[in-house]
Amino acid sequence: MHFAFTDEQAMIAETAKAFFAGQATSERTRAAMAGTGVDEALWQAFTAELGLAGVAVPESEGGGGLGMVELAILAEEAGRHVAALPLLASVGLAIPAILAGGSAEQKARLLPRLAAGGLVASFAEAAPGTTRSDGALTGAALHVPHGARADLFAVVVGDAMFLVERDAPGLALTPLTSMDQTRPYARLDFGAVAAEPLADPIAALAAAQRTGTLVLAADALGGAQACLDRTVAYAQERVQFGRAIGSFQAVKHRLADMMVGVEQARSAVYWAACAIDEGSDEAAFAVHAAKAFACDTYSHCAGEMIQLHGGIGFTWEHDAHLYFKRARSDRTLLGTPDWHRERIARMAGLDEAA
Amino acid sequence: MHFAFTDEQAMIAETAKAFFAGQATSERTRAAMAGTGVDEALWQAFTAELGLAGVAVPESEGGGGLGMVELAILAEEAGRHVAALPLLASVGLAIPAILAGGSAEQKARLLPRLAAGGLVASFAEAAPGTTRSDGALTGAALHVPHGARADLFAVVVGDAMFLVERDAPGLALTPLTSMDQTRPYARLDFGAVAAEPLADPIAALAAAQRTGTLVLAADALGGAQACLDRTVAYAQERVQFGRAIGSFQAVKHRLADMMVGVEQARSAVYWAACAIDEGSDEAAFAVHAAKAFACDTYSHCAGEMIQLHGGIGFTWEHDAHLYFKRARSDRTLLGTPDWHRERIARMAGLDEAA
Amino acid sequence: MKLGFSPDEEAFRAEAAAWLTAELGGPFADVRGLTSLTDAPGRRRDWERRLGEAGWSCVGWPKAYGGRDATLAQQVIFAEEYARAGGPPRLNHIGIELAGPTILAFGSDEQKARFLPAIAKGEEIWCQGYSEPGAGSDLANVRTRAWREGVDWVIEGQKVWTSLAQFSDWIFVIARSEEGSRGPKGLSFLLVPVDQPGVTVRPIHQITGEAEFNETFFDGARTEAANILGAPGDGWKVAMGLLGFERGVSTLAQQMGFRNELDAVIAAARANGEAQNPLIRQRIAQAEIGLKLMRYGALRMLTDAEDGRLNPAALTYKIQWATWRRDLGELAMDVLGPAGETAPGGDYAFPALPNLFLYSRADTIYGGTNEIQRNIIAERALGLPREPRGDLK
Amino acid sequence: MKLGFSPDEEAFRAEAAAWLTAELGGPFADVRGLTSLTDAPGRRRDWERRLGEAGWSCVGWPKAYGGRDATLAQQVIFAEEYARAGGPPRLNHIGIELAGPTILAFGSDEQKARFLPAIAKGEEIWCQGYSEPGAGSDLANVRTRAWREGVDWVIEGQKVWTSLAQFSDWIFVIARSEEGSRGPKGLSFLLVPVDQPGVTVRPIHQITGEAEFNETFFDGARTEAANILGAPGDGWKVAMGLLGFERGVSTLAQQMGFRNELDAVIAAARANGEAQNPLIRQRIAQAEIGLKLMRYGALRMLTDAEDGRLNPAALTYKIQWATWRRDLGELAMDVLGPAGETAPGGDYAFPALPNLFLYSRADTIYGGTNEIQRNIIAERALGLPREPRGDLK
Repeated sequence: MHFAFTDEQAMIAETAKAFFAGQATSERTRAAMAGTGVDEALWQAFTAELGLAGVAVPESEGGGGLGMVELAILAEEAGRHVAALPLLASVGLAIPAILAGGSAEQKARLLPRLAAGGLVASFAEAAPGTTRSDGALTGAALHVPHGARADLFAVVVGDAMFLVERDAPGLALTPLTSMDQTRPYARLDFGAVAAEPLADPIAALAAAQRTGTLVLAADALGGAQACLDRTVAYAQERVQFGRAIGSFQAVKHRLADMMVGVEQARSAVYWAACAIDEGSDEAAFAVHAAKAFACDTYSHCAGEMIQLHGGIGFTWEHDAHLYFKRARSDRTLLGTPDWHRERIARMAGLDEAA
Repeated sequence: MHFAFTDEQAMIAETAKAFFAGQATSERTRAAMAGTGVDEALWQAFTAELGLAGVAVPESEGGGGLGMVELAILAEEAGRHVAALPLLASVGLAIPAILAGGSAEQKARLLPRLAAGGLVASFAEAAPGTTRSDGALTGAALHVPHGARADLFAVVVGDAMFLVERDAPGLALTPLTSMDQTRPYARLDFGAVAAEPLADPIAALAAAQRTGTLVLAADALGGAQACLDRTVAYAQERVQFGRAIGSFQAVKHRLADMMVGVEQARSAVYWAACAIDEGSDEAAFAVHAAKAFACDTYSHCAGEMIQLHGGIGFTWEHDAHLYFKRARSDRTLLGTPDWHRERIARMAGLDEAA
Repeated sequence: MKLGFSPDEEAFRAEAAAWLTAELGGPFADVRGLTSLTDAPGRRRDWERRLGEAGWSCVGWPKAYGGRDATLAQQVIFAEEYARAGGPPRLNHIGIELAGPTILAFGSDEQKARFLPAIAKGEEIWCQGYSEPGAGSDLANVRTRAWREGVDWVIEGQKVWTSLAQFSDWIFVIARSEEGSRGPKGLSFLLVPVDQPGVTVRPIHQITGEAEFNETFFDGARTEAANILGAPGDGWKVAMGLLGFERGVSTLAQQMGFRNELDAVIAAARANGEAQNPLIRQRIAQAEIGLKLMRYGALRMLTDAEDGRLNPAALTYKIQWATWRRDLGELAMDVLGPAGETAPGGDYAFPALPNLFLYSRADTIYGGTNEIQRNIIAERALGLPREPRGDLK
Repeated sequence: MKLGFSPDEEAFRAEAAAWLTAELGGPFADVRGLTSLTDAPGRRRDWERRLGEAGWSCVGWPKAYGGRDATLAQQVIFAEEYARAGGPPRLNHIGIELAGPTILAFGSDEQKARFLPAIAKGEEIWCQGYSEPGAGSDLANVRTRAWREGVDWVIEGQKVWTSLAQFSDWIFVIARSEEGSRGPKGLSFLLVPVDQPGVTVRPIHQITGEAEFNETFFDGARTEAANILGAPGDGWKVAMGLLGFERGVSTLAQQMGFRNELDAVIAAARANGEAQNPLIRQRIAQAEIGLKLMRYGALRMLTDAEDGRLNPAALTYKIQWATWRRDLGELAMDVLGPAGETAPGGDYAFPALPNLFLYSRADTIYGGTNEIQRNIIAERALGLPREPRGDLK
């Protein structure tokens, strides 16, 4: 029992911190927001140069051979800087799906390119009514994260999962104007599109949901921490009524409450990551807890960030809205906090006989 | 449209304020708490001397001929002093039941004595399984407010309502040690007890629920206001860190939030009272709203009262716990805030087709 | 205590409803049902003039200044009927709710005669110059300067969050008129024409993608010496009086807008099934309750004001509605799910409910943040000690 | 990062479990499963001695002072097994968690040798004399005085909220030892025997009907000159150090108690059908989450402390558990309904869950109110400016 980073993990955290702080600047993120929500240079550096997209892919599959703790570290730092990367879509969802549910051939064909970043994938839950016949999908997926940038889609239809290529005939891709421009949605319409089944869709779906949920929770943790840090810094320098606003007790107490939340979110995220890595019985519970708690904390902290900044926090030019909108996106994707709590209620035995 | 007290109502409010402030002292209330939860001298003064128990009973039935606004005024002031009176049981529940659902003979026989206070009644919801045959009740009622002091019970069994006398053979009355000692519960066990049916049980039940709920909401309003007022006074005089604690911004903001709640509760209670008196379409909605909002506000304010008083607020000798416990009782009786909100959700058309 | 209306009042209602229905069903059908504060400003200016012409602009004001001396009940009725008829947001709401009442309270007879009828007739639109960059909610920290030069006041400085300045004819400005003065002393309350070379209005882009607010720059701006409310140096007193003005009967019209927003949330919840989610049901019920309590709270305050009593509960209204609306925005998004996070067009411009989610974050900030409101409640209504100013020790 | 335990650690677990099961299933079966802090004090004193005898009392302390130099993982395991075996609340928890660590940090070698083994052996029970009537959370406002008289310190004054004083042998007292000193200056940290004519302990009745806390009066109480921690006048520094001590591994045992309370709420909800109420389900899930996050938060802080890092997140623990438990009390009552508002006997003494509802209101007050905790977090962890003291301006 040693609930702290190993030396190697601490080094990865340092590297990630420096990387995102240096490169995921507000200017570059805003430039990416005007397009597909991907800072291509950042993605290139993250994947091809540093090899971080495959951090949790086994070395035998061309990845870094590390685990969920390391992935959570990266997602936390990306979240701290609201980085414009397809981290959730490609690294959090598509890679784990293919890794867990792909055939040996599919893995060999796709994982190295996904890990190297040359291929970007996303994950799409098909809308009700979507069907497959003769190997082709007909229907739609309404909200596909980073869908307009993805080259490949892992599409869930009921209990099955399929790979669909962006260029496949019959696929219509509509970028959607999205509140969170760092992770914009696209709509996919399948008009009898060729779809390649994954070998083990049940395993693929479980891995994608678990890893994607963890990535969102870690993103929320990093975002909430940034909201706290930036608001503390502002409260220390901003003078109102002749005093730094951070000297007003009501402001102090609200910042303290943010920290209470953020520190719990931190425990939650790394507990969940470590529990998955160790194959603990608690892993499923921990992932639900991390998502529910970290996303609630992020929503709260991002709202407080705007409020405690006053008018400036409500302007487009200030970064507060990037966090506020990403907090909403983190919250909505892969199950709201209420949904995850309901899952925990079931695990707590509430449905057993008295 | 004139949403303020008439001169007569203002006079009643002044009278009630002075009456409870002068007589419903902490000492007398605590003496009553050790017994049946009734300050008999206060009840005597309230009923026989001032005739206030029959305030909303028509003059033709021996009452004051006024309405719900006046009753709410009395309940608010009683709540402000956590007065040990069977106001809910006898005035809020039993009298309206008999008034609305009693036969002419029942009304003539009972209302004058109930209004004069010589007869105290309560209201009992029979537990599931309670039955009536050959004019006699068999079963139980588990939590009857001020049951140990009542001479008469209006007992609801399904859609029917019956009058049961305290001295009736077969009635076993067990006083229950109750958290709120100003309104203690008793348990009734009916062993083939003679039960006299009310003429119109549907009307009786509706009137009792509506009036009783309003009385609880008004009690909660008065209690919440007292929690605010007493905590403000304490914050002005109590010095910590060399300053009155009421000068600390976090304390100020929390007291301000209490006031925001109390003022909304005040609007809610008198809106509901006035809507009943005017036969407004909104009356049912307003009563649900008043109960839900005022009881939530009271719970919040009573909790804040203890917290902002610090250690002293947690002692038996300080009155904070009288409010805290009565807030809980107000909240539980006649439907929790959640229950009343669910009723409002139905009224808001949530179950209509899209 | 009485919540219903008398037959005379109902007759007034019929008259108002008939006029409003005729206008908004006829010549002004194009502005009927608008909800944005910034849409169709030209036509909404016409609409202000039409209201003024017919004496329906400021019904509670004295007849002498263009009102119709309406009783409170009549004002309430008019607000209800205005909303029911789909009347658009009032372009001149700052003039009607803030500038007008302040001039009524602090202006000379000449000033009242000069400015009030022009507001009531819809001829002059107003905005407010209070907040400054770096000063935020702290009115005493004003750095905009003003000094006398011949027959004029000259103004130098910058205001921010000047809502609707782009459509306005006049702006009221708090400026430091005594050199070297600090804090609340030495401020003056000036009425300044917007359309002059010394005034520049620059829009501020908000998190919604819109630009409703502005920065307003004063660079040698001028106004006549007479255009000061109160004496030179008394600006703080006037400004504090203004902050104390409740928005009056217009709150009821505002609430009709809130009603529409809540109805839209309910409709969305019914459409996508969230209406059957017990957690959502609780929150919708709480919103229903909050909306009613705003209405009846406003009626209490207005009744007291009509009777000549100042009810300190009025100080709680801003925080109530702002917080209610912010909560509604979150509820709307929770109801809508991911669909709420996308917009139909290519521009970054969201439909009403997602826009509410974003916009309502400003509600708890502008016009006095929730924090300032809590200070005001604690100090003025509860009598708690003032927060010590750091610079006045 | 590692959450599991090694085979060696599991061997330690087996050893601890075997000993605990044998004792609590055998000679100490009568104290097994106790939850009240005040029940069976005599037998719980015996139990402290038994733990000390076998070296299981303060497993993380140095062997030289009666501990067993256990690693963090071993301490965690012992806490888990202690709870699993139904060990009662530690009668000497103030000695073990507060007095002992403070003496370890600030005491001389003589003081360590004199006091620590007696705590570890369960021979001397401690309580704390911090709060005073009128001073509350404000340690700097202490009015209890102490002065030297010959070979003794003499103490005059009054402390309040001295939990367990009725069972204690020693009390540590913050007293003003420099006449005329103000605020945090001139305080001394004294170790005082309770059983002497100059010390009177009087119980305080609480809103639960119980009397766990006390007022303690010092009327010419004496202690030897050597019984001061730190130098005379350094009491503030020592006291602040003490406030900084996290409760350490004992938090995990505390959490096992919370687990039992939450299980009781779940059982009640299943029994009366509230477990199917979606609103209650959400709140139970939130409690489940909060409990786990306390556990893993504690493991993070303890790991950091073992590695020699002070994690400021440790400052958030008090507010977490106190608020969690207060929320659980409200949840319990909402689950129980009116049945929760009645007690089975004639005395005003409630079963565990209603008692939790009442008692937990004290959790957010004693040992530093939630408000004081937020100040501490804001100032020490976030580096925000200190709140100005009124009397030190």
